[in-house]
Amino acid sequence: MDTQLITMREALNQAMVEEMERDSTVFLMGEEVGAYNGAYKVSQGMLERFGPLRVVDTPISENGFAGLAVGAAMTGLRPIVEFMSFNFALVAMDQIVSNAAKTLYMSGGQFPIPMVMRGPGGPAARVSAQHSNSLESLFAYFPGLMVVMPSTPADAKGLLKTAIRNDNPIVFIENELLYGVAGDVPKGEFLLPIGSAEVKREGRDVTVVAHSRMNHMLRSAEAEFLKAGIDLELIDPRTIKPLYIETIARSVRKTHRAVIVEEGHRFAGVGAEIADRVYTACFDDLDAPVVRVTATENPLPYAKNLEAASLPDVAQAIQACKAVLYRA
Amino acid sequence: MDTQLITMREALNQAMVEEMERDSTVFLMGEEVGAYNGAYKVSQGMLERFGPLRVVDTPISENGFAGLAVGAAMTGLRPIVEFMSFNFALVAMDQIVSNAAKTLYMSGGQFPIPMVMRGPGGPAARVSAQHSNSLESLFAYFPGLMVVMPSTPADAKGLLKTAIRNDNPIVFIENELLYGVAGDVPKGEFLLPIGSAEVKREGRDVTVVAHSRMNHMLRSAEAEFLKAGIDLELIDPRTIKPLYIETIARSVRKTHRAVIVEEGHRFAGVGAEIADRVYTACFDDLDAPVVRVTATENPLPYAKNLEAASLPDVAQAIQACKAVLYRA
Amino acid sequence: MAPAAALAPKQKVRQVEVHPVLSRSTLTPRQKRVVDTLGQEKLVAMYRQMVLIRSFEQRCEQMYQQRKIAGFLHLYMGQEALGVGFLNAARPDDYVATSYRDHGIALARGVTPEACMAELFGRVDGCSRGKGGSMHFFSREKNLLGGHGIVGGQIPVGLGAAFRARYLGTDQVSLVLMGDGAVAEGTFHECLNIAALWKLPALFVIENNQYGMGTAVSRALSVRDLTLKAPGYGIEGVTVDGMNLLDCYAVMEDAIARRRKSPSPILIEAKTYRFRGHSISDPGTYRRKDEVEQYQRVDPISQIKNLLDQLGWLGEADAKTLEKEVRQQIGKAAEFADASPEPDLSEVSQHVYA
Amino acid sequence: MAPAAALAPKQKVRQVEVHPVLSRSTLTPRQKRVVDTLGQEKLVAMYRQMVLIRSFEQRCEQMYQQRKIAGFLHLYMGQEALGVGFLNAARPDDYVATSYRDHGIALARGVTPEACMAELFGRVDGCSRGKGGSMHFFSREKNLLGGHGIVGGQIPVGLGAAFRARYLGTDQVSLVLMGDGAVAEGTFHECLNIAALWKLPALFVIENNQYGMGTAVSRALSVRDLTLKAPGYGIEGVTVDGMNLLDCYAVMEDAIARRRKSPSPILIEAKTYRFRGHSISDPGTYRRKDEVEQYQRVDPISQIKNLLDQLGWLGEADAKTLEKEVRQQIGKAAEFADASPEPDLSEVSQHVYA
Ligand SMILES: Cc1ncc(C[n+]2csc(CCOP(=O)(O)OP(=O)(O)O)c2C)c(N)n1
Ligand SMILES: Cc1ncc(C[n+]2csc(CCOP(=O)(O)OP(=O)(O)O)c2C)c(N)n1
Ligand SMILES: [Mg+2]
Ligand SMILES: [Mg+2]
Repeated sequence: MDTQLITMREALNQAMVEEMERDSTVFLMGEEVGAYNGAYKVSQGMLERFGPLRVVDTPISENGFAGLAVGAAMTGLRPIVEFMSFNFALVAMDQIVSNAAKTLYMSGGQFPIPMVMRGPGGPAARVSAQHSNSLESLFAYFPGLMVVMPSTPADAKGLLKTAIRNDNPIVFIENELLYGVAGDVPKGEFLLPIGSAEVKREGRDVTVVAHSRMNHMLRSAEAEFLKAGIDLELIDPRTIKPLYIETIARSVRKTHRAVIVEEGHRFAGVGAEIADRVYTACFDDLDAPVVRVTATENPLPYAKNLEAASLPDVAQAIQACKAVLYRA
Repeated sequence: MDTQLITMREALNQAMVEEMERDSTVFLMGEEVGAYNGAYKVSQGMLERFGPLRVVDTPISENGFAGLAVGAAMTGLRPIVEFMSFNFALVAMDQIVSNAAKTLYMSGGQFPIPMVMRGPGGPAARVSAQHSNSLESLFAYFPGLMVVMPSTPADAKGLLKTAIRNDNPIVFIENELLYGVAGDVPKGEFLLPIGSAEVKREGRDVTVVAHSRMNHMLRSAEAEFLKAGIDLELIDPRTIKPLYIETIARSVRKTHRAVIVEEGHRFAGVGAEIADRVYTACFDDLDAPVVRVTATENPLPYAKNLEAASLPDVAQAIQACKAVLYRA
Repeated sequence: MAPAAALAPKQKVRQVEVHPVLSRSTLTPRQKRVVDTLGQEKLVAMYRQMVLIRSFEQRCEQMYQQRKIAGFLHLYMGQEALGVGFLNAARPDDYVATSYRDHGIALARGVTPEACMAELFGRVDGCSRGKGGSMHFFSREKNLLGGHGIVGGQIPVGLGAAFRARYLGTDQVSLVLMGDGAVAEGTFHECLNIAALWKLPALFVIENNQYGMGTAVSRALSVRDLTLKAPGYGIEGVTVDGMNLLDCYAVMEDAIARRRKSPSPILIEAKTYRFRGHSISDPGTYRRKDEVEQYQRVDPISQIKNLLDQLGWLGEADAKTLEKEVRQQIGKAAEFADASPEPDLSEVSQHVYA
Repeated sequence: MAPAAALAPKQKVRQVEVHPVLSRSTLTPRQKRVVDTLGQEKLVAMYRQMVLIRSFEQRCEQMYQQRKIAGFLHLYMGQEALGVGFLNAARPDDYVATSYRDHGIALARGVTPEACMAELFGRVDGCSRGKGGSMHFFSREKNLLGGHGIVGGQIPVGLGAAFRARYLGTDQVSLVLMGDGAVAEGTFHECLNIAALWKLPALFVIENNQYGMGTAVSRALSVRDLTLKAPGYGIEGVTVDGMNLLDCYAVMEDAIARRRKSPSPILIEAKTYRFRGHSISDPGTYRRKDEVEQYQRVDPISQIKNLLDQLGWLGEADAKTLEKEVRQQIGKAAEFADASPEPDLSEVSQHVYA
């Protein structure tokens, strides 16, 4: 397939542009998405291309415009809502949960909500407690929502295009620190199914499951793992919900060991669900309890040393692998 | 200890009344808590007793008054915020997460938030999708919050009194269907530590962990379990966060089997966290994978038969026990 | 401690709004115009709708006692003129979103009593296949966007339909109904600002029935005249007698007509009253008997009944017949609902995802 | 498809607000009164505060380039008159809550430049022990309730402090500052209603610097005069020239004085302008150079500087000395911050729970 080397930012932009070219009912709405070209420039050039009716700058009223998008979706449009960051989706939580997630069901199937909510999630760099939430487990908890979190430009394009064509409300969580990361991305039409995990690196020793920036971080740390004598098999669920556990289970049946790395908090995080499913699917195959590497149990502090101490890193992942390998 | 036979509703009322008598900075605020004596009559008689300044009827502005309470707590008061139901806390999610949970940390320890947010959570009877959320896992996810969920009148009184004296923001989730349930409750001063699970029934065969209404349901089904030949050990975590895992682990080391029953959804629910901790603490003691009994993965439907099919019941719990006992 | 001084004004016996009773001899020019434009057939049809709603709600009360209906049940008695007057001024292809107090709105919108009653019984022929219940009536065919249980939650949804009209360049409008209590929610503010800023054809209707549950408006909102909020958004605000069918129709008819030509929002406050408690489980003891009676004296239905009689458009006898017909219709609806099966158990997992 | 017609008005070269420049000869009676009541010492002190804020922010820009400061950094240049004027009219025991654009507010409130700079450096001697950063300045000692990163999130918190005053029967007031963009959030509406309903001593201040990030107010709010919202809550609304120290002080002084006697909220819109981009990473290209220049001509600091000169209260030479002193003070603050240690690693898990 004909590919191009572009950043995650460009891949996301391409996905939106292609889908808006393809379907005139698709529009983008959010704070600063238009004239400003996006707080993180993901919507670069889109206002110019599609005009102010399809690339809509909103006031700072998240609950209002998220719900507006639900109503637009109920009446035949296909909104893409950009949250400048998902931290601000907390203000819109009610419309996302009470309406976006439940309307199809409450209406007995009459009103699908073809709607994508996207934007950066997770900690960025030194932006402190209120701007560093990882909220994927919250959204994934609610039946009716799907949660997608790509870690490569190609996955980002393929999954976002699919998400925009999907008839369900989809929470599409990007990562600010990955926007600038480049990778080979197929040109033009390229769709990835929602609910397909991918083995990003094959290995024999231990199955490591990580999504979004954590997967990128571990992918880039291959050498360190080898140096530590660990031949890891790295899996990216890519979509948190639906979670395709089979890819993970197959790997664990091979390695007999599993480590889950996530940037969010531990309590009832995505990793807790993955661990539960791994144990259930591979109870007799596991040679060691699953080890979870997560953020520490505190709001993210600003101080450089405290922030670093709060977030999972490669060293901790390697430690965890050693632990399940009983080498620690 | 001198006890009285009262309902959960009365126990909660007593806890609030006693603490408000004890400390004039404690006040109750919420929709219909005053003149109406509470939508579920939990605050019966309190307006008359304490006056409109300490029992405050609010407009329907959850994010506004939840945040108001945070500000009041920062400046020396000890608010009790009643959410008419926790479904409406979704509208206040931002103030709960961004401010109540994080302010102490963000301020470097300068501003504790002694605040209790209470009200009924979980499905009631036929109130459909938007009024039946179990949100404990969402709140428990965030460091800074504590989550308490009593299943008996005595626990309700002892834990609510402690919560009101505690200097942290505490999410205290009651259950509408338990308000009328009566039990023996110590008179007067009675405090239960936050973070102490309790074995509600001792047994040899299998450890069953359940909170809130699910614990009550199973407690009342002892006969059915015995009839099924199951001698269950029933544990109520009582506080979801902090979660006192030792009580559960000790039991699992004895029974070698664990079943977790919760009324909420499965994905990253509280049970996922409990399971993860049980596996980690008791990996070599478990004779079978932990089985989770949860609500089905759909918004709660109104139709009687569909609602029943969506929620966990005794039969499913017994099935789960048989499964971990390899009797199924 | 400071003295326990009340924060909000105490709930005293409320000044009852003045609702002049309709009578042929005292019709205002506007009311005359409405009578003429509607004509006998349409006006009687609208009267029939009001009677239908009233009888439907009465039947709901019985059915609830008989446990055929469960959960929350919020009745519409007293507010019929509002639902019928406003919705009849709209076109079938316009959109409507409302709160959980949605029976009257759905019926006025043309959803059949059969589908409504079946929904309340939790049966598969219900307007939401029995999955929504009383608070969540939906109808794609009638452009009814629900039926929302979260106070203020329907406002952004209704706004979305107005956005769609603007986006596609149609002349449709969106009726966004809410209770007085919803005015205190942030969504009210966010949506009025967006609608005004983008000139969206959203008609925001406050069904001011004087109470949000047990709380009188004066204890929930800092202004008595809710249209005072309109200038804060630079939009038009109108107050209307919600007990008066003709006025409700006139106001909405005019408001919509102007917006078909050039879209923009409007805030309409309709002063009305609910004759029952907040929900079936609420005795409504916070309202004095004489207050309720004063409003019953301006019952929206008897007002029109009298007028029709005075106009010679519907005499005593015909009125009786009409009521009888409606009662029968409701009876049939209840039978239909009873006969309708529960949804198949497989539906538990259907409609979670499209 | 409909033509891609703009929804909101296009962002054209904005009508610059008229900000008459202060001059001794043209002082209004109100300004005269302020000058007299403040007197030389206090007025010079307030001028010094403004200069301190300006120099502090300039140093921040350098420190950010040198990577001593990281994360988001929102500067206060241009808005000094507002912070200094308003806060000096309040008592130390009053409460203040603001947004992430909080450096100027903290300094005007008396938080030391040392504590502020140390916070920005992420050091343990910072006003939030280095845990909050630029957006989250807190001070229990100064009754500064933050420093909030969620737009509109500080409004309920500030309201809570006003509630406390009412609850305890004290005569304290609460200053609740927000940007123009925050006016579109639901919290604004919910809190103004509650404050008005309960007569809470909350002074809601809109720092209208004409933009929310890259969005001109005209593209975010449907009315140009934001005090138009006050009548919708039945409260007082006042507009003030936010580039003018004397007017800001006068308005707040009067507003507070009246509320100490009988509590009630007020909505104050201060028209101001930020001289820099939204945050350090924003070039601010959405604003035309001449627009920025027009506001620089009414720089709040030079206005007072000139006035003090005309009054003979601070001549050229003294002014130079003052500026030099301030620069030294800031230098010391930076050295202090540099010398302050990072928080001990054990602090990661401290202050999560009390
Ligand atoms: C966000 C939210 N808060 C609280 C409730 C509980 N509740 C249901 S109806 C109601 C009163 C609403 O009154 P109003 O808006 O006047 O509508 P009415 O019932 O009078 O038609 C309340 C508080 C809710 N459903 N949603
Ligand atoms: C709820 C929420 N939405 C969006 C943002 C991102 N954001 C940060 S500042 C800002 C603009 C705010 O403008 P304004 O209120 O005028 O304050 P100013 O920056 O001009 O002082 C936005 C959109 C946020 N922090 N919180
Ligand atoms: Mg009402
Ligand atoms: Mg601004």
